[in-house]
Parts: sequence; C-alpha cells; structure tokens
Amino acid sequence: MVTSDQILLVPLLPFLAFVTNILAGRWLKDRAAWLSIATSSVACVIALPVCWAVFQGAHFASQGTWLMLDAVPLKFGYLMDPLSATLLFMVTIVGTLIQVYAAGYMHGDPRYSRFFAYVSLFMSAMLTLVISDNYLLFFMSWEIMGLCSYLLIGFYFEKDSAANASLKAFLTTRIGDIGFLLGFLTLFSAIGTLNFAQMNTIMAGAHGGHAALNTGLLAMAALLIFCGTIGKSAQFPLHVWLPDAMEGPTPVSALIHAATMVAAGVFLVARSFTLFMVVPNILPVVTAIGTITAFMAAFIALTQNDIKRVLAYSTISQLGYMVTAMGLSGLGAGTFHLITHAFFKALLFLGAGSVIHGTHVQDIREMGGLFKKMPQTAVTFIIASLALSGVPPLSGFWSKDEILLAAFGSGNFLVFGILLLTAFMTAFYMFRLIFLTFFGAARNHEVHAHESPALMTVPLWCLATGSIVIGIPGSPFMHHWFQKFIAHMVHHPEYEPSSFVMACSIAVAVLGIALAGVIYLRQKHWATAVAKSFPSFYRLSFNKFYFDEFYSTYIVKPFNALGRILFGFDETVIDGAVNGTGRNTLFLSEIKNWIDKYIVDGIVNFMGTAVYFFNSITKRIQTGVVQNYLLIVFLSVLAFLAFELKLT
Amino acid sequence: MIVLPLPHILIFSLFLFAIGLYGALVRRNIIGILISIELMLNAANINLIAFSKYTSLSPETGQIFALFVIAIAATAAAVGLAIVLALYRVRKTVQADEVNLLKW
Amino acid sequence: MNIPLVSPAIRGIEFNADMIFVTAKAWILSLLGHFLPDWVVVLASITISGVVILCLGPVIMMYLTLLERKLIGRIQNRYGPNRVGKWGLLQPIADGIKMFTKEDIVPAKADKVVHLLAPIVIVVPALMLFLVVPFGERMTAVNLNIGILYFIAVSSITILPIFMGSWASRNKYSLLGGMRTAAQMISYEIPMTLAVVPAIMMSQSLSTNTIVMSQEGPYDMHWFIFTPWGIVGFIIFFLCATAECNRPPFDLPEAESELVAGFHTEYSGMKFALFYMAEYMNAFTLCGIATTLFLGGWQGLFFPSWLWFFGKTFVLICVMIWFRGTFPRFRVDHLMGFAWKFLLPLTLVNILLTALWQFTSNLAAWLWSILILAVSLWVLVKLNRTFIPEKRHYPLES
Amino acid sequence: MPVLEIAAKFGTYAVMAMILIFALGVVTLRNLFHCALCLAAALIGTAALYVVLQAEYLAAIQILLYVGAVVTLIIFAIMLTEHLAEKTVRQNNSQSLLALLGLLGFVALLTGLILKTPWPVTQTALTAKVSVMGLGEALMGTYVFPFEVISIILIAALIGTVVIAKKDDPEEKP
Repeated sequence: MVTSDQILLVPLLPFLAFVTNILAGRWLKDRAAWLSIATSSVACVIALPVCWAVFQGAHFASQGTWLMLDAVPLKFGYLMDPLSATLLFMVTIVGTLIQVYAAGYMHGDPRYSRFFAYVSLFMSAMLTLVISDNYLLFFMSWEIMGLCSYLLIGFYFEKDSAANASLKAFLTTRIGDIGFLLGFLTLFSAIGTLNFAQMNTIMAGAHGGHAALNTGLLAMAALLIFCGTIGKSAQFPLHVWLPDAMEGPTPVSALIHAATMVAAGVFLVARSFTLFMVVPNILPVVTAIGTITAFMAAFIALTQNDIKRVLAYSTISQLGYMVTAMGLSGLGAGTFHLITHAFFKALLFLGAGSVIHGTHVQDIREMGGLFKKMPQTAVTFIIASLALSGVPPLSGFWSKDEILLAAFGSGNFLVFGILLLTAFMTAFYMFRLIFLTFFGAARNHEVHAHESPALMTVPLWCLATGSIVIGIPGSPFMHHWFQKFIAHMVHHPEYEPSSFVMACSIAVAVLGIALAGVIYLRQKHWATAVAKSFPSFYRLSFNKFYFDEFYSTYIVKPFNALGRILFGFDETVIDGAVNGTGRNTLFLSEIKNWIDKYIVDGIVNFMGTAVYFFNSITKRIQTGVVQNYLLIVFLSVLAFLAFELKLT
Repeated sequence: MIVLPLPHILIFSLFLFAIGLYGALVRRNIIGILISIELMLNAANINLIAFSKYTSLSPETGQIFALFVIAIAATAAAVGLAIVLALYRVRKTVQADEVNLLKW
Repeated sequence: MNIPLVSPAIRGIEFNADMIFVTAKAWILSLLGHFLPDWVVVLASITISGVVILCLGPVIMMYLTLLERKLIGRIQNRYGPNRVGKWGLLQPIADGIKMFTKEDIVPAKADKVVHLLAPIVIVVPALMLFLVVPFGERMTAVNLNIGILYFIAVSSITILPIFMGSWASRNKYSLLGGMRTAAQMISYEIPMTLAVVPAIMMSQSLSTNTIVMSQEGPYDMHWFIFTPWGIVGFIIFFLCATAECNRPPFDLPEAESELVAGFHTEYSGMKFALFYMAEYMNAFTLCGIATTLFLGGWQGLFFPSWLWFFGKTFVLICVMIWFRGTFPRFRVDHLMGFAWKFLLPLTLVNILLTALWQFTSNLAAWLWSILILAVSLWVLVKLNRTFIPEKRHYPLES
Repeated sequence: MPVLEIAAKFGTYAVMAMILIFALGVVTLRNLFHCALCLAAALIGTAALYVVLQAEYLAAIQILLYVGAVVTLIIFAIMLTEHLAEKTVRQNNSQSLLALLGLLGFVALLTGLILKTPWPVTQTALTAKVSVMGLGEALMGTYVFPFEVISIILIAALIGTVVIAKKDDPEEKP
C-alpha cells in the first residue's frame, strides 16, 4: 500500500501543473486554478499515507547518483523522517487549502493562470525541499522558492511598490542565501558529505567523542548556514523584506510568507540541528537573534495600522520564537510551534485577505464593526488570534508554552522574561487589531463590506479547525508525543512541565487581551496618551526601529557613492585609456592611410596607367571588324610561308 | 582522256582561291563574304579531286573529302545566313565593318 | 558500187518497228562515215541527237498545251480550241506565231540583262533533261552512268532562272512568286530524291537505261509499281514532280488569284513563251522519268518500245491535267507541311521497306510491307491532323 | 583522235577561263544578286571541270547541293536584306589595296612553288576508275566515322539554324 517511491510524485505533480499552466494558460483560463488544486490535492492524498506510516515509526530513504564530484558521488534522493513527514503533512494540507481560497480570491485577475502556474511551481519546490535528503537539492529548491517569492510579490508589477518590494525581498534574502551556499560548501569540505543522514551519523559520532572534527570549520559552517535562516525566515537584521512582501496577493502572503517558505529557514536549522549541537558556541547566537527578533517585531507590530503589516510583523516575531526555541536546543518545541503557527497564521492571513476582499481597504483605522457583516471571517479570525495569543486550549498555547518552558528550564531567565513580554505584546496587538477591525462603530462609511464566497470561507473553517486541534499531539494530554517523536533521534535536554510557566503564559495572554479591550473599546484616548507620554518609544516602534533608514543611510548610500566613484574611475581612467588608444590608432592609421593613398595606390595606379598607355597603342589592332582580323591572319600566313620558302 | 597537266589545274585553283580570298577580305556585305568563302571552298575541292585523280592510289579518298567539304559548306552557308538574318533583324545592317561591337 | 547501207557496228540489228529510229541514225552515221573523218562522225552523232531533242522539246510542248486545253475544256464541259485546223490541231502553231509577233515589254526599273537571261536560261536545263530520258530501247541520248542523279541535279537548276526572272522584274508579285517557288522547289526536291532511292536500290544503278532494263520480266510487266514500295514511291514521286513543275494543285508560285502570274508577271511575247515551254517540257520529262523509274519505261508487249514509253508518259500527263481540272490550290503552310511532315517521313519508311524487301521477296514480304505502310500512314495522318487549324467562322453581322 | 582531244583540251581551258571570269564577277560586282548568279555560274563550271576530271558523281552532287541549295539560300538571304545591296552603297572596305598586294605576293609565291614541285603523277592513278559504288563502299567502310560526324553536324546545323533565324515570338512568352 505504501510504497516509498510514490513520494516522488508529490513534487512532480505540481510541477506538471506549472508546465501545463505556463504553456497552455491562455487556453486553460479558469481551469488553471482547478488544475493546480487538483494536482496539489492528489499530492496531498499521496503524501498523507506516507506521513502516517512515518508517524507510526517507519523511515524511508532512497537515493541515486546524480554526478561524480572528484570520485565523491553526489547523490540525490528523498528522506522521510519525522521532521520531513511533519512538514510534508503541513505543507500539502495548508497549501491545498490556500490554493482553494486563492481560486476565489484571484477570480477575474487577468493573469489568473500565471498566478497558479507560479503557485504550482512554488509548491513543487517546497515539497522537494521538504523531502530532499541533502543540502544541494535543498538549496536548489530553496532558490526556486526564492524565485517564486520574487515573482509572486511582484505579481502586480504594474505597481512600483510591488516591483520594488519584490526586488527588495529577492536581494535581501540573497544575502542570506549566499551565506547558506558558503555554509554547506564549508560543511562539505569539513565532513565530505551533504547528506543529512550521513551528517547526522558523523555528528553523533563526534558528539560521542569518536571522531575528531575541525570544530572551527564546523562553527563557521553552522554560522553561515544560519545566515540562510536569517535571510529566509526574516530574522534580525534581514527582516526588512517581509513586511514589504505584503505587496503580493494575500494568498501568497499566507502560503509563502506565513506558512511555508519563511518556515523553511527554521526547518533548515532543524535539519542541521546535529551540527548546531556539535558546536555549542553557535546556539547562544541563535537564541540571541531569535529573541531580539521576537521582541523587536512584536514591538513594531504594536503601532502598525496596515492589517497585513501587523500580521507580517507578527510572523517575524513568531519566527523569532521558533529560532529562539532552536537556540535553546528545543528542537521539538520549535518544530511544534512551526506547525501550529503555520495553521493559525495562514488562517489569519486568509482572514485578512477576506476582509480586504470584502472592504477593499487595508488600513485598520478605516474598518470597524465588521463582525456583523463578515461573521464567518470574524469568528475564524478571532479563533486564530486566540491561538496566536496563547489562550488555552488552542494550539498556540501548547507550542508557545513549550518554548517558554525551554527558556525557563534551561535557566535563561532573561530570554524567558523577554519572551513573556513578547507574548503579552502579541496578545495586545492582535486584539487591538480585532477590536479595531470587527468591533466598535464603522469609521469609514464608504466601505461596504460583504461576506466572502464559500470558496474562501470553507478553507477558513478548515484552517480554524486545524488551529484548534493541531496542538493536541504536543499537549500534555498526549504526553508531549509530538516533541518526543521529533526529537527522539537527537540528544537534547528534556524539561519537566512547569505549572508556573503555564500560568505566566495564560496570565500575559489574558492581560494583553484585556488591556487591548480596555483601550480600544472603552478608553480610546489612552492610546494617544501612551503614545504622547513615551514619544521616543512610539516613534521607534512606528518607524520600525529605523531599519530601512539605517540601511538606506549606511548601506545603500555608501554603495551608491562607491558606485559613483567607480563609475568616475571607469569614465576617466579606463575610458580615457581606451579613447587614448583609439586616438593613437587613428593617428597611426592616418599615416598609414597617407602611405596607402600616395605610395601603394600610386604604384597600383601607375601600373594601371602604364597598362592603359600601352593598351591604347596595341588596342588599335582590336578593331572589331572581322575582315581586319582575317587580313592579319592572311598576311601572317603569307609571311610565314615566305620565310619557310626562303629557308628551303 | 586526261589532257591537262596537273600544275595547270593547281594554278587555276590557286587563282580561284585567291579571288575568293580577295572577296572575303574586301567585301563589306556579309553575304558577299559568305559567297567568297564558297568560292574558296570550291578551289580547295578542285585541288582535292585533282590530286585524287592524278596521284592517289586510292582514288575515292579525294572525292569523299570533297563530298565532306560540300556538306560542311552547305551547313556553313545555312548557319551563316541564319546569323546574317538574325543580325539584320537586330541591327538593320549586313555590313561587316558596321558590326564591331567587340571593338577594344 | 556497193555502198553498205549498214555500218559494221550496227550490222547485227534487225530492221523492225522497235528499232526504227535507232536504225535510221545508224544508217545516216554509216553513210557519213564513208567520206568523212571519224571525229566528224562523232560530232554528227551528237548533232543528230541534239537536233532531234531540240525539235522534240518544242513540239511536245506545243501539243501538250493543246492537249491540256482540250482536256480541261472537256472537264469543264466545253470543247476547247477547235477552230484552227482539224480538231484545232493547228492551234499551237497559231499561238506560236502570236507569241513571236507580240511586243516584248521590259519594265523600266527592271534589271535588263538578268531579265533577258532568265527565260533563256530556264530552257537550258529543261532541254538538258531530255538527254537521259530513255525514249525507247537503245534510244537514250547520253547513257550516263549517273543518269538519274544528273536528272535530279539539272532539274534543281530550274530554281535559278525563276529567281532571276522574279528578281529582275522588280515587281512585288514576281518577287513573292519567286520566293514561293524557291521554298516549294527546295522542299519538294528532297522527298522526290528520296522517292527515287528505292528504284536505285533495286536496280543497283543510277543509269536510267539500267533501271528500265532491271524491270524486265515475264510479259515485260515486272514493273516496280507492282510492289508496295514501288507504288508508294511512284505516288510520292509523281506528287513531287507535280510540285516541281509548279502545276496545280501546287501552283502557288504562279497563283493567278493571288499573285497575278507569279514570277513571270512582267514577261510577255517570246520570253513568256520560253517560260511556258520550259514548264511543259519539265512536265513531260518528269512524267517520262516517273515512267522510267516505276512504270517499266519502254518495257511492254507487242508494241514498239518508244510507243510504250510515250503512251505511259502521256497517261501520266493526262493525270496531271486531270489534277488541274479537279483540285483546288494548297495553302502555303499546308504545302510546306505536306512536304516536310508527311512526304519526307513516308519516303524514309519506304526506303526502309525496300531494304527489307531485298532480303525476303515473297508473300510474307507483301504482308508486312503493307502492314508497315498502313501503320506509318495512319501515324502520319494522325500526327498531321493536329496541325490543321480550326475551322474559322465568320458570324454575319446584324 | 587528236582533233577531239585538242578540242576537249581547249574546251577545258575555256571552262577554266569562264570560271575565273565569273569568280571575278563574284568579288567585284556591286549588285549582290549578280554576284550570286555569277557564283552559280562558277559552280556549274566547276561541276563541268569535275566531269573532265572523271568525277561525274561529284559533279552532280556539286550542282544539286551548291546550285540547288546553297545558292538558293544565298539568294533568299539577299532578297530578305535586299535594299541594302543598292548601288549607292560602297561595296569594298578600306583594305582592298593591301589585300590585293598580299594576294599578288601569295599567288606569285605559290605559283613558283607549284611549278617547282615534282608532282608524283602515276599512271595507275590516271587510269583508275571511280565508280559510284566504290564511293559508297568507301563512305560506308573506311570513312564511316567522318560520315556519321558529318550527319551529326548537319543535324546540329539544322537545329541551330532554326533557333537562330526564328523570330522571337512575343506571344510565345506567357
């Protein structure tokens, strides 16, 4: 029933959809969406039994030689271990649901079939990434995802902002990607393999002290690979592209920039976890980056007014949570949060998309009182927000609790405190968003909201269900089965569940919700009062810590200045040299020209003239009259005859 | 029966040839040139037959060559006159010294 | 005095009707031989033949004109000349006198010398042709070993005086007539020459005398015309002969309705009479040669050889006159096409047939000869038919 | 019969003289048609000379082909281009004096040569008879190859003449 190789069909089917849509999209029109949905549904159907088998404890792997690299075979294959099975499960389900939603959301777009072609290509790359068993194939899929991200962010390339955003996203992630490329190449030089399973074996040996490895080289490799994560998962300081990426269509934001692609960075850390374990100096860095990101993003999210930007900063913040978990050796916790976050953040984005679809505005200050008009969207949105805020028994609570527990249990109380503060801020900004959007009075009466069609609401409900129940496998009710399942192969510390942590978590969530309720439903002037009393903080948050300005001043401008200097150098020195050479050549050629004209041509012309002169004498014979020739012949014969007769 | 010495016939044919050659050299009309050439061919034929009669051991040879000459002369006349007619049609002249397109 | 009446050379010849002219000439020569040197006798022999021919030609011409006029008259349901002498027998003499006494008109622009020469020159080949005609047994004037070739060659000279006459007249009708004559005579000369070839092949000689003798056989009726190639050759030769002497239906060079009178438009009086004479003499000699080649010449039973010859020849002449009374004139392109596209291939087939005949002369040969002829005739007729222009219709206006 | 022989001899010389006179007429007469007639006369005279040289077959062929065909062709051509042969047109080109001098030298040279050369006249050759049959056998035997070549040339000339002389029919071109 479950044959392992059928897993190869999973990335292949979306790829076929991509090829068909890109070539025959003009002819397919609306059917393009159904082709993409059908292929990813079939992929889902194929993938689920395999995932189930893996959940039961099975393990699949297969590989074939792609090329020989200096007698070292480069092998491509797939690896179905708990980690990839989990991701596969999440990506196929969430991806299919989002595509169903997109079929409704994108309806009437002139580039409808192209959108689905890109999405199918993205799905194909993401699924390849998930099941790949080595860094090279992983990196290739990673890059194709980057390309799809670029194409989809700039999907409305008529807008300058979209085009700039896509370029910004592409270039920013590229910095991290180069780190990743260098990282796994360094790793290859250090241990001679790119295969995850082999790497795990080697690292396990090193951990046990069996083999002496170049720790410095490995540390560098780990750091560089983590650069990939920073870029792709929008960690500090390369997080700036993700908010701008909201210029793309909302389903894209949901699929790529919330659920799957940005999570791939975290997945990369999870994949390389054994490596990070071997070089422990790296983990504090990871923890620091994650914590800073989590707090900073949450702080920025407090003051943002664009519904999608709030969600984008929220995503960055939650990704920071995951990275922090990884840094605290909480492989299970991080992955758990990845899965739950994928569901409820996708739901949030889709809900936001539904709101935008219904109101055609994105600024939350222009919304308000939408609960009545869009009840299904509002309910699902609130469910997702509760999950994100960490209200039990929704999924977010369990996963966030695990991360807090890891911080608390490992003794990093500073991290624990910051995370707790972040959790409070998360609850606050999410419910600020909800109260401003769905409750109160309608602030802009030109907005005529309406509920979205079933094609969009059905995926919402599916994801809402997922957001509620997906936390169960990792909850104490199932004895943290999920964490054990993920982390069973890795040696990492286990922490006893702590009631204190749980209580803190619930408290900050409830406090945040309540504060948001008080401020945005009752005492509206408090918000402005707080902003006025802490103007520097407010400006810092509102201007996103001045990151864009900082980059613009200290990176882009020096770069431009350098470019101008180089251009000047190019223009004066190199062009000058070239032009000087040209002038010299011209001068020389003028001399040669003179020689050619008067000496060489003179000789040639003289020859011609001489020939012409002699010709003008001898050509007189050539009269053109046949009888003259005959006479000449006759006289010649006569002369010969006379000569001959004289002799004899 | 043969009453003439051979040199007399040869000298006669020489004169005939010379007259024909004169015509070929000085006539302006191309048809005149062709006529003169026919005369020259006749002179040659007379020589052939005379030699065949007086000296040859195979008396047919000279006559057969004369036959060939006559056949060739007929073709020459036919083709030459066709060319003359074509020339006349194109250039409206049959004077040899007016047809000097291949000059210089 | 015992003067031998017969010279030793001809002593063996019996006196009979057949040899009457030969014996007469031999008697005269032997008489002369008694008191004159040999070379005078030779000259006399030549002179006698010459004088006979010179008399015979004009006389034949004169009475041919009478015959033609009478016959045409009968064909056209009238009497013809019947006023001068019994049955109009003296009519030619009257005509001759008229011709001699008529004014000789020369056009002002004419080339006088050539204009004068043309009718004189045209009589010369016509008379020269008589030299090789075997009028009877041993009655050939000059028994040339290339007789038939001589005949063809000399008859081809006839073109030249016609050209001279037509060109010297400076008359467009004359010129057109002359051009037509040249084209027609050159064209018909070729099938005529080739039609002769079978007879030459069978008799293996060019001499007219030998050709006649080779037609000797049982009852003197072994004529070439009684073979398939013979009849075909005869018909072709006869048609070509009709064309050669410009007689209807091949009389385009002097077509009255088109060219007034062709090349002799500007001639009158005696000059015209000479042209006329040459034409009739040519007709006679051509019929005589046709008789010689295919009708057994003077071969025949009971009657003297010369009577047989003249009888056969006059039958052929009557056929020519009959043509004139019957057939309309050819069109120019049809005339040329007939010679080149029909007669010429047919003569070639005929020569092939003769070559085959020499190997197998029996009943089978008859069968396949007729077969080949029928097939080639059918093919030629089919091929020629495609070149006949479409019939033109002239719709009546209004 | 010496009388007849002498007569024949003088007759032959007379024919030769006639031929030369007509040949001179060919090259000097201004009227091209007269030239052609003179040519015909000269050719007939040549044929007579052939008879004297006991080449009767050739004589007949000479008359048949030259007089019957070639001269006719020439006269045709003259008639088609006739108005150019008027008396007003100069008939000789400018090199006649030079040509005449050269020809005089040529004739003098070759006459001396002919008279000097001892010609190998043999009695067997003089008494040999050439029959038409012998000619035919030689033509079909020893000289069959030139004979065939001549026939090819004739065909080529026939086609070539037709092609050259044919008018460019504008209706033929589509």
